[in-house]
Amino acid sequence: MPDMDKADFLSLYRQMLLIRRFEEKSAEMYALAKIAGFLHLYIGEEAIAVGAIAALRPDDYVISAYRDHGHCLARGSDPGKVMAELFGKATGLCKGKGGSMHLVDLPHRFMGGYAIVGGHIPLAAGLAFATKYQKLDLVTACFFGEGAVPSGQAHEAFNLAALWKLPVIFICENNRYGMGTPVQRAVALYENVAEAARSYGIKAERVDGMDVLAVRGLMRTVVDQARAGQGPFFIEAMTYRFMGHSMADPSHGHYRTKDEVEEHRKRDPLLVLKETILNNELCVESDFKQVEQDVTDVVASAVKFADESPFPDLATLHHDVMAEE
Amino acid sequence: MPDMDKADFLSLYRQMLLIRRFEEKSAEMYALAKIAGFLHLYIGEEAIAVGAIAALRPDDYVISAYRDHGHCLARGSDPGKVMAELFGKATGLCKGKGGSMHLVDLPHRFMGGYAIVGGHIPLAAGLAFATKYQKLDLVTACFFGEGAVPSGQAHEAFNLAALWKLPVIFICENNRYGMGTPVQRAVALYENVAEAARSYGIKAERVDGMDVLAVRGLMRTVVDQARAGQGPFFIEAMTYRFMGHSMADPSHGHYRTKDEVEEHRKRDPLLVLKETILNNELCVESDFKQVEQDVTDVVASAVKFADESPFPDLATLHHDVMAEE
Amino acid sequence: MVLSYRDALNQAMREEMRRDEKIFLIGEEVGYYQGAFKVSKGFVEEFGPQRVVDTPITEAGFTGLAIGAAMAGLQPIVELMTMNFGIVALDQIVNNAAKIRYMSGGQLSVPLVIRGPGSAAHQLGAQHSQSLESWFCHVPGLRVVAPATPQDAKGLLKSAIRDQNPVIFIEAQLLYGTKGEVKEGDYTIPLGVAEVKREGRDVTIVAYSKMLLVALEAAEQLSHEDIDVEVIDPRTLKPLDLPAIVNSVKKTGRLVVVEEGWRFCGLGAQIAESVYTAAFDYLDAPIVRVTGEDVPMPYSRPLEDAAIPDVPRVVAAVRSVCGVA
Amino acid sequence: MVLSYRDALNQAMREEMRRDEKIFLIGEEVGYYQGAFKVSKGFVEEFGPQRVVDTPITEAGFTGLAIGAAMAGLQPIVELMTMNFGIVALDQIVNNAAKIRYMSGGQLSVPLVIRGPGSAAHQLGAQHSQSLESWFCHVPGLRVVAPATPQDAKGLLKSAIRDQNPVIFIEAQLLYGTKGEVKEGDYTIPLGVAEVKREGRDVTIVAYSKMLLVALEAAEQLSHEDIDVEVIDPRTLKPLDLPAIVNSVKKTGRLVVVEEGWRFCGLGAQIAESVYTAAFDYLDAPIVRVTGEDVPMPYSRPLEDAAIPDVPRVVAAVRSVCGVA
Ligand SMILES: Cc1ncc(C[n+]2csc(CCOP(=O)(O)OP(=O)(O)O)c2C)c(N)n1
Ligand SMILES: Cc1ncc(C[n+]2csc(CCOP(=O)(O)OP(=O)(O)O)c2C)c(N)n1
Ligand SMILES: [Mg+2]
Ligand SMILES: [Mg+2]
Repeated sequence: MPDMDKADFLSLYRQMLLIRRFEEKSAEMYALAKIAGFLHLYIGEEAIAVGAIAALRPDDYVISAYRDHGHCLARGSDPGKVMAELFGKATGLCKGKGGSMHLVDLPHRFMGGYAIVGGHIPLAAGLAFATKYQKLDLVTACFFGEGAVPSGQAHEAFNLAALWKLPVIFICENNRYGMGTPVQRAVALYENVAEAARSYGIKAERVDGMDVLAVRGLMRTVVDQARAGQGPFFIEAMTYRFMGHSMADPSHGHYRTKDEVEEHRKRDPLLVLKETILNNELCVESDFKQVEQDVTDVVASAVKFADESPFPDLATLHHDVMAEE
Repeated sequence: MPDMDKADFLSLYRQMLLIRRFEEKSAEMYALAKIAGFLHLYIGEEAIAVGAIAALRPDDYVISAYRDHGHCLARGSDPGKVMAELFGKATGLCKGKGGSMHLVDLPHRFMGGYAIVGGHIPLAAGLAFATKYQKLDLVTACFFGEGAVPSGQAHEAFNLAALWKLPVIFICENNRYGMGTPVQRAVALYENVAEAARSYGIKAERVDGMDVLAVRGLMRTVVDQARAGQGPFFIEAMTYRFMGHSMADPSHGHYRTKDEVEEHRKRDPLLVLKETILNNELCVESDFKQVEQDVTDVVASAVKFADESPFPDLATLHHDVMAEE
Repeated sequence: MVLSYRDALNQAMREEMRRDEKIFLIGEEVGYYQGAFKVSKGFVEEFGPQRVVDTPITEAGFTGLAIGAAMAGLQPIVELMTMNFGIVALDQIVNNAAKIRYMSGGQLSVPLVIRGPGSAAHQLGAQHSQSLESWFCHVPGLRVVAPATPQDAKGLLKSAIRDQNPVIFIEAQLLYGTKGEVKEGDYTIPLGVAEVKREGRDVTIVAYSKMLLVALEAAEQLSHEDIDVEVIDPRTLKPLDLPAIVNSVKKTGRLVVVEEGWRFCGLGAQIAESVYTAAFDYLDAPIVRVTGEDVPMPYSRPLEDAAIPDVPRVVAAVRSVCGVA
Repeated sequence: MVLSYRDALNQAMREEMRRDEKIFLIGEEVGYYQGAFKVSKGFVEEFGPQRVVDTPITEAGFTGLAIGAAMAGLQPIVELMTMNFGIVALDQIVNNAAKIRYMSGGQLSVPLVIRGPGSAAHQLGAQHSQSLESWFCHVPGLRVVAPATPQDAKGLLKSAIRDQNPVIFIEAQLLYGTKGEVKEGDYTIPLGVAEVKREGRDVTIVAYSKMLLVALEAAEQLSHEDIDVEVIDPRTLKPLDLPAIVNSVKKTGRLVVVEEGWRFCGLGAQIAESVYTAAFDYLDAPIVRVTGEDVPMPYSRPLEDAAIPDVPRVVAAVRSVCGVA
């Protein structure tokens, strides 16, 4: 590794750990009924959001599906505001109107989480279309699961992006399952879901989605290309979700075994990075302890902030429906 | 050519000529306002419907888009009933309720023309699903234009057909234009639209859609495979429409030149087959004259039948909406 | 016997699938996962994966496929994981399922049930909390059913499955766990027939699906104020049993219509308009509608509660229509 | 100056596009083909292909793309070749365009116009002849506009383009060729304001789009029978200018609502219900609706004519509401 830098590596580690602890806390809060609705945790997949977003500029666009806490936090959103949104509080990112699946943070160019599988992929093409139209050298990163790949909306967007050479990077988080359906039963060419993009002439590459450095490395190359006007790219990041599909779903059961989950947990992205750091003697255990402590504090105050915040005033129910109000 | 047979070749010629003359007459009748609405002629593309359908059994399913007269006639529908449908008469295939874009002839297993681009492709997968479910050795042939290839509904259907190995043959009539849009501006990988299917692991081949024998030849192989349970196939038949997109559109103009049209007319599928027949000395000119005469008579009586038929009784307006009526 | 709404649906499908091999169930997670809401528990074990078909996340594709299968003689039951996803399949539902019989002049049939939960649960956010029955009801060629009780759910689902028309069958996530007395054995309830769920003489409430429970609770409360409420559940929304409603209104002279969906162009507007026309001279006061608020569903619980009709609002509406402060 | 409806739309877009570079036009055949109905004649020549963007046949894809572009600060005008194709883009329109402002707590805006011809032309068949305004009107977050005259078309389209909300702008194929006086220069007509198109004292007709012309003609005929009809065109369907309608009804005591779309759950039901509620005591007779028949549109001309409101039917409705045989 050429430019190994303690601060840099620790920062990646910290971001991933923040997501991990944030998600664990969310699960706790869900159990306490502080959070409700569908809650999809990003645990196990942190390296993708953190690695990919680390390669972006702050003014690039990011958009995601409903499993979006990780992308939002990696983008730099205030954990307190994110947690407050999950609590449905007035101080939440979206004033409590969006919720877990619809986080939006415009100042951080996080353009939203969307809950119709495949439905946000055309939006990503549109963000990229706009930056090209405006002659800005921005790129758009669009995250989705492998379950979205067969959806018609994804394909229509791939075709438009390819046809018009839009600076959009499609990042497929292949965690092998869409809810309970293994990719083998969802995508005809399941061993190579990137063929979906290649059939539009979009260049595509697979990456180890458990390795934050690998993700960032590939992403840096790809972002440079897209920024230089070479059109879209498709990244298939191989990963695994350690928890159930949502809080309504056990981590294993009908569709996968406990053993399978345990097996994948061995390549926990936090462990993978930590190992690299330790192998290269960049840090010592106490550095990690410090990060752990920091992150724990951040999450704790996020919860405190969310908990102490007020619910939205009922008068706001009809606000933000139309522009004039 | 192994099995050259005069009767066989003349029959193919006759079918293509029937479509040609039928379409020309439809255009005339449109000018006389006997036919209205959108009328999409199949002139120039006859070899595909005739060649492909010649490889089918009578109980196989056929389904098409809105440019459907050719498929319907090639399937054996009574030209009188087809013309009557275009006239909106009670004696039409669909009692005047369908019209040019929505011909249906169940006894001939012509399962319909559909007017939402891409929308009938899932139906084709469904017909094939049903025959497989019923353990029948039937195949389904599904025709559509290259303009439908980027549509999301097409892709969703391709994926399902591939995943479940359905006996459906997708026949893309690549006439290079979707209305006024050349394929180069519609399909990212325009030089090889079959990649759309290959990305699902569907085998695909290109064929000269002006050569009825070539179409039938490929189709025979493919039908055998599908019938034997080898799953879907995608045929890209290269063709050209000699007329405008519909009667509202001139044959050349904004989007293509007269020269281009003339160039393609040199490979008129009728000429191509006739040349083969003559080169092989299977027929003499008088044979063709006879066919021409037959076909002219058939079309004339189709028009007569349509013209003399009554319009639907207004009482039928509310019939056929629901099953019970 | 006492059954949950979920089990009633399960029984209905199970009995019908045992009766007729042409019936199959298709949708996301209906098989090995046992249904996202466990409605098809045990099905794949009993009927096998041929008849309990898990799909990729491609609603347009598999709904279209089911329609095609119905055209070829099968009787599909399509489970939409939630009715919200009907939007991406709407072209198939409206342009194919609903119109194919008519366009073909009665040649083709589409005996099909599309079922799944409509309306809001708790805090699922704007894209997952819609009540779209008014859209479906608008379309000729569809039947729309929305049972509120386990007994109705079972009897109506069996009728829907046996019906030769496409039926949209709207369940509710919050009803799945509710319990009620269900007749023994193989019974059906005819489509298109309302039921008086509570007799009364002062005022009529029309309510369906989840809102029936709200209406009944309101009626109960109002009985303590000496307001005697008649509650009618149309059960089938289209065709609507208008005579049953009008009969009741002729008796009571007052009508409150409750629906969870958006107010503007909601089904309640149609019910009200129909009743005004049919019973203008019997109405002692303008009809009052209690509806969902005209906002995308907010995530935050207090806002969500404010957006959905509840018992106090129905009580207030009844009081107002009765001229009681 | 006298302009056709088509030219009025052309001028509106042209003037706005000259004014603001953020505005672009996107859709099928809008560029080199000059628009399927020639509404964008000369545009690609004046503004270039960057701002007049021809698309493949992927309405979900390019509508979504336009929404994304709007989120990033552009002001797209999406031309749907016909409003029927809005169905395949409906998820984008309803779940994204209409909800993004709300879900983001007001952070994001989607300033977007989606325009194209709604309603039937002549004999286009069941899939191409729909009037879907009631669906769009049902959805919070959208404005819906349907001008009937060239003057309104121009002024309202300019307002729609300047509006910061998503606007569904419904034209009509059969109106494109109609002519009328249009104000000179850069004027706008505010959204949400109805216009009395003809004053009268005996009865009010509410009609919009194509049906306004039918209503005015009926009013003219009725004037010879000494029935003095007031005709109101809401022009904007949502938000509906209810006060204007109610004012008129308070004067005339009688109301006929004309719409071309299907009756059940049509917009007319909502208009009627709103008027009943707001003016119950002023109504001398039940409101009468004249609507399209509840059937998929038949192709045959006599059947089609029977399915669409015409002058005799409106005349008969007015007579009946006035108690004249
Ligand atoms: C159009 C649509 N259909 C169904 C759903 C229900 N649903 C939500 S998430 C999901 C699985 C998605 O899997 P994948 O895309 O792989 O993402 P992951 O959850 O694995 O991150 C399904 C079926 C939906 N939200 N949208
Ligand atoms: C979803 C949809 N969008 C737009 C149209 C309008 N339209 C009808 S035919 C056509 C072009 C189709 O081209 P292609 O598929 O190549 O078939 P061809 O007409 O060349 O046979 C278009 C855009 C439509 N019918 N459906
Ligand atoms: Mg997944
Ligand atoms: Mg074509």
